Amino acid sequence: LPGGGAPGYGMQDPHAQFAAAEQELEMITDMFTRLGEACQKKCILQRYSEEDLTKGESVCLDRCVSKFFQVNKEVSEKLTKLSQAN
Amino acid sequence: LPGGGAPGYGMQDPHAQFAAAEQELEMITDMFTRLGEACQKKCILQRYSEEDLTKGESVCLDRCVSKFFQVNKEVSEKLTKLSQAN
Amino acid sequence: LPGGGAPGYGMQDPHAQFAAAEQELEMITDMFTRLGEACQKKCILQRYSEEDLTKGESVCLDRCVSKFFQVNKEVSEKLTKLSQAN
Amino acid sequence: MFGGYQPSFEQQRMQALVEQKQMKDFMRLYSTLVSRCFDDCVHDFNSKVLSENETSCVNKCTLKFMKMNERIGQRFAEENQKLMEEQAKQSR
Amino acid sequence: MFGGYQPSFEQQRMQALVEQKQMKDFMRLYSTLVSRCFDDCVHDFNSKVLSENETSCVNKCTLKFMKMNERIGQRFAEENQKLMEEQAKQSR
Amino acid sequence: MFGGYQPSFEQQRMQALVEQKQMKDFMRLYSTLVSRCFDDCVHDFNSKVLSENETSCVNKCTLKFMKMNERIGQRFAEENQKLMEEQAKQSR
Repeated sequence: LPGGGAPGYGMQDPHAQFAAAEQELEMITDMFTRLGEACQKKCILQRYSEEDLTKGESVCLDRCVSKFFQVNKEVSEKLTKLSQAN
Repeated sequence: LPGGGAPGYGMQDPHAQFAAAEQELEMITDMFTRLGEACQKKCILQRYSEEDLTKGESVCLDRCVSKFFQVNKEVSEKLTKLSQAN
Repeated sequence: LPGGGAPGYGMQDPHAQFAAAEQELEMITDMFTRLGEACQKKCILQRYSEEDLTKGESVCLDRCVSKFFQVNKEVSEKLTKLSQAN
Repeated sequence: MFGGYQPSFEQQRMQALVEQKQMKDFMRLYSTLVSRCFDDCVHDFNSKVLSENETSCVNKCTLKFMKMNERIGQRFAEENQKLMEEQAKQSR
Repeated sequence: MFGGYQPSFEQQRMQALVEQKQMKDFMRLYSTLVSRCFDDCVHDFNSKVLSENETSCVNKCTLKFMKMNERIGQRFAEENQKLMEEQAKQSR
Repeated sequence: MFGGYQPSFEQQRMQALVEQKQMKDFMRLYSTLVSRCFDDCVHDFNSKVLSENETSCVNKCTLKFMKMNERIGQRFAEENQKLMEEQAKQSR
């Protein structure tokens, strides 16, 4: 394991591979957590008068997730353009 | 180290053991951080007119910690019931 | 790697060295994140009517960073004094 | 991909990583849930014991939070799937 | 428990883990403290130097935060102890 | 410093650590940016598609955030540099 015939600590070796996979998982989780916080804030107003999601809350949550992904896409494209301009 | 006679990467091997211990520590720390934030918000109103905790703030903090643990217990029991129902 | 002639897991061995370096990076990053949140809150009021920072916002950000570091210094000195008093 | 390593060994390790991550996510979800329901349901510190109203609020809060989380999780998975398919198409 | 490993070696490693964690917790506490006292005490950006009032506020804020943290820490430890004893009783 | 290890090997490892950290920081920055611009620009859930106004707001928000971040980053680096020089002076 590290050392021996291993190629060092560049992106090729398994340690770096795991680190990269871990970071991608981390990224997705982080996004999911933030999306949850954002959509709860936007959609769950009358919080705990009942234990079920109301029809309105459910529809709002669905649209909220959809719009969150669109914002993600806009930001991603904008940053790509910025990095190409530099 | 991993390899040799080690049993792989299941919960039996030391790597997983450390990971589990680390996560438990992480969990307790996270709870403590959140409790601190919650109880500061609930109890420390007139913040920095003096450097000592007032009697009122101290009593409030004690009750706040107690109630936080009770909420923790309620949530934990509720989730256990839910997972058994499924 | 661990085992062999390595000196165990005290602060002398490379694992602990990396952990310490990682923590210092972590600390600086955490501070930077918090500073960013704090100064955005304090300085960026009229948020997105235009895409450039106004002159006022820019000056405010500069002073905000400066003051944040001063608060950091005050807190650090206070805690040092406290730990010496005990 | 992992020259010199047995795939099965690496796969085991990757799976352990995923399991650790899931456990960590669950714990994060759990502590978010506790602190949110505490924040929203407990306001009275004249007593050190939860009142009936507070307990009832915490229970509803827990259920509502889990249902919200489940619904968001489904939508998130769908949107993430779409996103990956688009990216796969673009990289061809 | 750790077949083939010397316990003392594993214990050392576990202890290093706990120490790292404590250092990390202290750092988190520290940066929370700095950002909170900054948030609550600094409101004027017509100057780049802390005023006397701001400095005094930061000092009180630091002391109050540490005292609050100590008190909560004690109660937390007590409640956590109770919880563990209950769980130990139930698992018997 | 690292008895028995080749410096170059350790340096490689340290560099990998720094690169991982940078990637992690960028990802944190990115998700902060997305959630902040979503929070500040999207308020209407009568439709599941971003309106033109919302899209325009998100674009300005992104640019403003990046500029703010760059400016804060410069000041942060300067102040951090000063701090390190002071600490180096004191430890002599």
